Amino acid sequence: MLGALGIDSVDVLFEDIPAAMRARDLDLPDALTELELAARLSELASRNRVDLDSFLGAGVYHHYIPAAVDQIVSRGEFYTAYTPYQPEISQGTLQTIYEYQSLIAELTGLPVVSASHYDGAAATAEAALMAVRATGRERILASRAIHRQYLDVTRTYLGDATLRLDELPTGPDGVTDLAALETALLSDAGPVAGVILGQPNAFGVLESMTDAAGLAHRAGALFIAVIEPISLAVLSTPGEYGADICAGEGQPLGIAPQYGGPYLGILATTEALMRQIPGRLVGETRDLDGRRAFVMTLRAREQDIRREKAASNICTNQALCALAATTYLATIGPHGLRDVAALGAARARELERALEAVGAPRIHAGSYLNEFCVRVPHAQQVHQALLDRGILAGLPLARWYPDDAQLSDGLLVCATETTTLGQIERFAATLREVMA
Amino acid sequence: MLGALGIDSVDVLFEDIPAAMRARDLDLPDALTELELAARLSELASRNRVDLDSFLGAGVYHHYIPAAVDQIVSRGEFYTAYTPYQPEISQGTLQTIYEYQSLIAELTGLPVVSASHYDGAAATAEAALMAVRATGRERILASRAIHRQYLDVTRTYLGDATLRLDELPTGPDGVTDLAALETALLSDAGPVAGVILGQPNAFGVLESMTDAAGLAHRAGALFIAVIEPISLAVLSTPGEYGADICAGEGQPLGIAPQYGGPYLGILATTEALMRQIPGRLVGETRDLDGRRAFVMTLRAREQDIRREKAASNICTNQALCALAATTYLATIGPHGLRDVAALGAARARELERALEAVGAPRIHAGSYLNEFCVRVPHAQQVHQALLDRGILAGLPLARWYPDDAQLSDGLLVCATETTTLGQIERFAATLREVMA
Amino acid sequence: MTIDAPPAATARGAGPALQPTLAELSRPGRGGGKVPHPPSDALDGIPTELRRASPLGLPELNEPAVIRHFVNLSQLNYSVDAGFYPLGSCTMKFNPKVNEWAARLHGFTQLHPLSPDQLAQGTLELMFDLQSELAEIGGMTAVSLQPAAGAQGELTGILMIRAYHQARGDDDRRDVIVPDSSHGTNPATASMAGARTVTVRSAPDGGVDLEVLRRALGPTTAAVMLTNPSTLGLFERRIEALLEAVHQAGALAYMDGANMNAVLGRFRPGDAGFDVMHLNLHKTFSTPHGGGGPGAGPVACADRLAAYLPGPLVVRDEAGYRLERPGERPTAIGRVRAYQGNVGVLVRAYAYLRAHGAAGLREVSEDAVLAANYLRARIGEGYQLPFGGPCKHEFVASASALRRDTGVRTLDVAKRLIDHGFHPPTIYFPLIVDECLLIEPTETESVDTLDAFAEAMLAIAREAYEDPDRVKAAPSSAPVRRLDEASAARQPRLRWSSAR
Amino acid sequence: MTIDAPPAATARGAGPALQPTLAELSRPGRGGGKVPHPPSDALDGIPTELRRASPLGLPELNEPAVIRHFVNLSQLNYSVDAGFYPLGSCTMKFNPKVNEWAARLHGFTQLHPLSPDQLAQGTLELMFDLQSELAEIGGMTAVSLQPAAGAQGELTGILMIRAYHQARGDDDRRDVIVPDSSHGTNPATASMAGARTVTVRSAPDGGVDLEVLRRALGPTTAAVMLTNPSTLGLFERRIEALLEAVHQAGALAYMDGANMNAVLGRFRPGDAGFDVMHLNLHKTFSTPHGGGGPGAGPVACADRLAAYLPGPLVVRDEAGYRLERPGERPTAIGRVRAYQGNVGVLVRAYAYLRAHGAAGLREVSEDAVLAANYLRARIGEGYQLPFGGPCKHEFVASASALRRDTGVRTLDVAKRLIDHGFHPPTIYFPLIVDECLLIEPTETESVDTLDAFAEAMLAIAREAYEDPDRVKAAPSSAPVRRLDEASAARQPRLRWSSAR
Ligand SMILES: Cc1ncc(COP(=O)(O)O)c(C=O)c1O
Ligand SMILES: Cc1ncc(COP(=O)(O)O)c(C=O)c1O
Repeated sequence: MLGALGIDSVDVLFEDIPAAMRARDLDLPDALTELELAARLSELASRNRVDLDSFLGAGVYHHYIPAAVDQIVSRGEFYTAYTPYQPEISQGTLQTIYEYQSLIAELTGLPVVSASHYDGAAATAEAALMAVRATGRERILASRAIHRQYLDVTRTYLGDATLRLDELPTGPDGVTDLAALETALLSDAGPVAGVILGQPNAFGVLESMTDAAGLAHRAGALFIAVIEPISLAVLSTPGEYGADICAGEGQPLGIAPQYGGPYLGILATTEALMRQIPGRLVGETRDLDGRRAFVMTLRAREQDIRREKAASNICTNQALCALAATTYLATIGPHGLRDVAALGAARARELERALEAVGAPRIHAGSYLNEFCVRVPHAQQVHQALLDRGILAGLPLARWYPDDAQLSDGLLVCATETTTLGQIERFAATLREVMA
Repeated sequence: MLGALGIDSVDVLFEDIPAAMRARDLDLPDALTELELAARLSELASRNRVDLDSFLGAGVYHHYIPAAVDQIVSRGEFYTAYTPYQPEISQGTLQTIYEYQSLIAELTGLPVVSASHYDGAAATAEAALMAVRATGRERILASRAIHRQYLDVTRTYLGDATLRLDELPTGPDGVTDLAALETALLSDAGPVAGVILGQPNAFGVLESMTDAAGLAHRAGALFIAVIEPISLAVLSTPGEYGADICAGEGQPLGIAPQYGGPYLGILATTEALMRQIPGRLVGETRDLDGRRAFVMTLRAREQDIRREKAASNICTNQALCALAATTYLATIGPHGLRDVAALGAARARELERALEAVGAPRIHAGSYLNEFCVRVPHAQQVHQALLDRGILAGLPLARWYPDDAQLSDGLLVCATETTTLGQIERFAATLREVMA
Repeated sequence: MTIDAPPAATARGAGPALQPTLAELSRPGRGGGKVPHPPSDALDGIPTELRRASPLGLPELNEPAVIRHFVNLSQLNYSVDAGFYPLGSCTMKFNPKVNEWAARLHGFTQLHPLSPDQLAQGTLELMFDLQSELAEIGGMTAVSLQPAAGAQGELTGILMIRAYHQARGDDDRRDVIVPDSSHGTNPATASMAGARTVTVRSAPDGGVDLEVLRRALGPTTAAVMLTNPSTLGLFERRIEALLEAVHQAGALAYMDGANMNAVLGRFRPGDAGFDVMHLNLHKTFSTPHGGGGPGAGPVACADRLAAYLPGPLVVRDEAGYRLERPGERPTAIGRVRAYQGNVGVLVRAYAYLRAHGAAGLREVSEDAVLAANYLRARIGEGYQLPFGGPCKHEFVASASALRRDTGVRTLDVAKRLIDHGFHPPTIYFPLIVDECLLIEPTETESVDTLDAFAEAMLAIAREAYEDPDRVKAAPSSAPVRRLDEASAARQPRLRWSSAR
Repeated sequence: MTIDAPPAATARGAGPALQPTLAELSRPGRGGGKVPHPPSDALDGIPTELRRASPLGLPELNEPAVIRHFVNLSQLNYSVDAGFYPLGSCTMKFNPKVNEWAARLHGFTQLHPLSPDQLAQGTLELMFDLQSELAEIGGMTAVSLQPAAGAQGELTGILMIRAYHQARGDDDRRDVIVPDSSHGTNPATASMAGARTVTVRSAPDGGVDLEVLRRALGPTTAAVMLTNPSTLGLFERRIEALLEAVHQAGALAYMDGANMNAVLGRFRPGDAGFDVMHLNLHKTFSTPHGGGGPGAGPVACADRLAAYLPGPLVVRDEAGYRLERPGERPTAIGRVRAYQGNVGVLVRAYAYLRAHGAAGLREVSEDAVLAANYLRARIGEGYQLPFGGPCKHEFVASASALRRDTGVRTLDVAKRLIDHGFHPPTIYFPLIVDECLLIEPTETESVDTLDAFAEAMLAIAREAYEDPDRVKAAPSSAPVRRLDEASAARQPRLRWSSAR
């Protein structure tokens, strides 16, 4: 190629970099052959401890992932394609996104679903910004009982300028204080764009979403639900309780925990808000011969077309994770999904009984699905002692809620369909031993 | 479907089974859901100990398998197809088999390669039967230094009737005794159809294949080489030393050890013997429009056409393993293959030095590539003691050669490109400790 | 170098394109980076005369080229994962993905076949359980998992029968009787085992002709090999009399159990009196076919043959599971495989068994037989059905009337099915049926798929009358049209020329 | 239910067929067997009013149907694994397979993001090393691996810049200046961060017009965002003066480093004076694009901004590696992700980095730039090249003459490329070039492929003169022809109707 270009060194092609700015040699570890690289990476992977009996959830859950899911997402035709800009040769990606939208619409009861956001937290933040855009208001109310990280990210996204986020307190039963919500909606801190509650909330407790939605709507605010998708197989849906937007983490739908990502930010809304939703949308259409086909649509909301007026800056998203979720839902089916949700609930009740019996009772009275908080004296030390015995006893809450006395000795624990009765027994027995 | 057939129970369709012969309910373990099945299989897999530093080879080797290989053989389009009876929709399988044949021809120096046999042992047995067919003679001479299991299988295949297999002795240097071969060829036990030697042989020692081939040919016998394919990157090829047939185990070419299979029986021969070779052959041809395409050919040798006159009964073969080998060779390339062979040899020489230094010298004087026998007093106990310390010290030979005093304290050890210097040091140090 | 395939350029949009060969893609200097370089003196220990003299002319490619090559080639294949594959006699059922996952578990794949038993307890337990469960399914006493395929299972069985007769001094029993409907591996196996093959004509109903069989049986008969259900998809109705005749003649009965998918939990060959059989795990137990293999063909036998099974079997004692030791069962016929069998295939079959259990396996056969009978009825609307029903897991149809009336042959029908998006059935097999189509839908196909296939078959039959040349010119939509098979055989080109 | 797609029957032979939707494939009672059934009282603890009232109308399929559906859909896609994908600005290089293997290792995938540090030492070490190595590549001090994509990296960087100005009491700096050639995410990011976007016109040579920029800079300027090399594939030649002007105005310089594939080991933005940048791991470091994502967009910054990086970073102390604790770096702008980032993507990027080392990375850029310049010269034989060379990793061409002479537009050229077996380049972007084609070959393509692509482009140009309607009717060989995008937007149908 050098010859064809009439040059004798590739250096010629880099002469546009000012001499003063040319880099010195990079100081990086030596290149490895694939054999050596594989050994290095195996060794790193084996240094992680993933063999404990884990009761840790808190927004990310260990679910069984059918083998079919990995077979599909490992297909090069899917994972080495990019954004389907050329629909004629991208019907695979386009149809799976359309199917994803349809499945999540069915699950959430909200008809308009975007093709994916970075994660549940970013989707929540985008939902808040969406409420701001849709209402022209600048204030968001969010329950303190949505995941801490989601609150953090939403606050980061809202920035420091004109937008503001106020937290709503929870009562001793673990449920968001709706009286406080009512007061906040009427306060003179400014009209509220959106109210955000989680279902189940960050303590695993179930909220009165219908009531909260009613209060929000009466004040002209949008109601935003932060959901966990598998729970929607059995819990009332955002569509049913009148949410305007729902956001959530799609990780439970066939995506491994992998220390934080890639995950799947779910974002869904009503027909009325369709043109406000950020991110990709795929729609059905026809080709010149009348064949059904799929295409990216309502593109005028996106950054590459609208630039500074776009609904969001999102470009690369989490499409392959959406494909994993689509494959997961197609494989597990409606009955399977209900079984997953209900079996997790059943195991969690076993867990509650077992822990209570050894002196670790629940903290909150509110009902729960598959995750709840227990009180354990010296929670942090007990947690460490259990770790040493091969048990990951959920999340110590003091670190995340340092100012909350009720939670200072709290552990947030969960069960899923992968939790065995044997693990529960061992947890309880070991806890008794450690606390003694 | 029952309705369409006008029956109300599927039992009607089984009435052709005589009543007296209908089976009672099967006594099998209960069905498992996929989640439970995955847990059971993970548990079984984890019960195998594959974390030791292993110096065990003896015909099956731990080589690095580039990740590309598994990506390709995991494609449903390849592994869920069957024999390419319909070439118009099987060009994928057909072309990869043609490529496999071409690559193995290049490696072995023999132009006609069958599409795969069950394993190296079955290929050796088929080679022996092929020699019988081609020469009309009924006696096979095989070095005792081909893998014991290959001798066993060949003996089984030759049956007990008219065909007979005689073993050739080896000298103290580990090399097949060519004087004995000469004598055997002339003995009055009957004319010899084929002479089989391994290269490297079962002790890791390199044979004088050219000389052996010369002797065989002079007696009108065919010469059959049992080869290890990676060694052919650096060792003289069957084509070069005049073998008529070569058989070998293709496992080193990108196939995991998996406790014995599936592996890849390599079988190659000369143009002259093309119509004698058992198993599938794929050839190049054209379609009606003149496009190059591939098709199964010379099918008149196969069982589905020739029935009792077929060259072999083989039907299902090891095609996917041949695909793995094809992908492996394409990925690793000629330079890479040479590196694999030479690096194994280099590590083996380190291993020899290290073991010799702690008092475990080689048994044989013959040259070797990457595997050799060492003498260790109380080999069997030492082997067990090393196992307890996480080292799999090759193969104790006494079990396989109970009548051979030279080998009673022998261990057959090997190194490959995956063997690290650290492992070699630890082996030697631990051996010293254990022998003390 | 010329690339005869159409340039990649013209075809991708239109579906997968033919590909150049690896040799044509090779460019000097490409590749590398997979393993470290050896020291330069690595081979100094090898005498020159033992070293390779000819250049190692393997193609040089980098990983992107390799991946693209094989991904594109794969798309030229028809596969069960992409469509209906009613290849009779082959049981192309769906291959559950969890089985693939399991077979790739590090603990299974990295185990060396000569590992001491203490390191192999996981795989040994799996094999032990599988031996027992296959014995239960076959109604047999003992099982060897060694054979790599059905044909190797047959060879094993016939060698066991020979050993049995010999042990009784019955040296003259060297004949093996097979019906003319039998699978080609049966007679080929007999020959390979050094036996004389005696072929007996089938009765008009497709079953064994008892009279003919009785006449063939005698003091030199070692065994009768019976495929049941047969390759015509029929259960052998005269089986009681048949087995009695065989045993009365002092011969043993071998059952080719490749078609057990039809009768799981309904019929146990051991109960019925068969002495030995093989099972095709790659058919009945859903291990994938791999473009031709690997499979596994375990042999199960009744008590009186157990002593002859090839070793090593997996046994259990106080210390756990272990392989039989050399010489432990001295009457064994010897190994048929270097090691323990196609273990990766066994893992998949074990997974399939455990996923189904007794009731599930019975349902498999019910569904397979129901699907076959349903499809048979539908295909019968336009094709001949030479044998009465019900069929078992597959059935034979014939295009003889079509051929007579229109000149369109079974081969043409098959090729035209490709244009309709289906893999053709097995054709011209069994050899005893004129213009034969052997169709096996399997239990994993939906009625929608069966209907779509039947519609296509019937549409082709109509088209044969209206526009026979169109059918004869098929396929028109596959990556290639019909091939010149004759010149491929006349002047075989079995590899690229090594001068690159 | 009607299935609008052509029946599977007509198309498989001819290449992949359009597929029915999952809903259309659904049949009541299918599926199951994946997880155990719960006890019947499992949900008794949930008050009725909190339970789902509407039926759960998900499709019911069994695994064979699911696999076949997605396998067939996948074959409707064009992908890097199957062909050349010169999508400008996207760096569609080959994705090495060992990286995929690594990212799927059990120890990596099963690690919960809230695991105590002591359980996460492997991943933490990997992330720590990756932070350091990316900092070295960028010539920066510190790196956050949190951002999930380039756009999120941009948002992070602009928020950091805001925090920096505010910490200095410089509250009025709310303007972000971007050139009109910038990637759309740049202005969109500025708006999202609450800034005012100021767009400046590019100079005729494609670079920033210094005079225009100087006029735009002022006391309200928070930052200038510069894509370098630019989306025109040009290195910003006036970069020294430009950075000086920015800093003199008291503003900070953000570099969109999505195009670092052009200058690895040749140019370190930190050395040059940029204050903060992001890297697109899914471009430069070969992590696959996933049909739209996921990627990762780490942010690297110079010393003065390190305090503002979002937490938690990975740090090392006596006990090993750990995440920063909440509040440990109080000036941090806060999280932008719930957890630590797209770790699965980071594993792949780390593998890529370690496979290459310093010399290898430099070679990557050399090869990418060489390929782009070579292809540029070849494409120039038939298309306009609006800017002078050399280009970096990509280049802009224009079909303006073609349009003028024949009416064939860039869109038509792109669609016709599909018939030639290639993925079209990026078109009509950057917006500032008439009939724009943005072409990025990447370093992993061979000269054979580049030549084949160039030939196709030139053939299309010739065809435009000879038979323009044929070009305008393209593609003719893809699974579908051109789509009615207008009515898709007018009456959006974004899901199947839930009444099945
Ligand atoms: C009835 C029957 N018997 C025997 C065989 C041979 O089995 P294999 O192909 O596994 O050797 C087959 C299949 O091919 C078969 O269908
Ligand atoms: C120059 C440039 N900047 C920014 C981006 C945005 O990156 P991402 O898609 O990862 O959000 C892209 C790519 O899409 C790009 O090419």
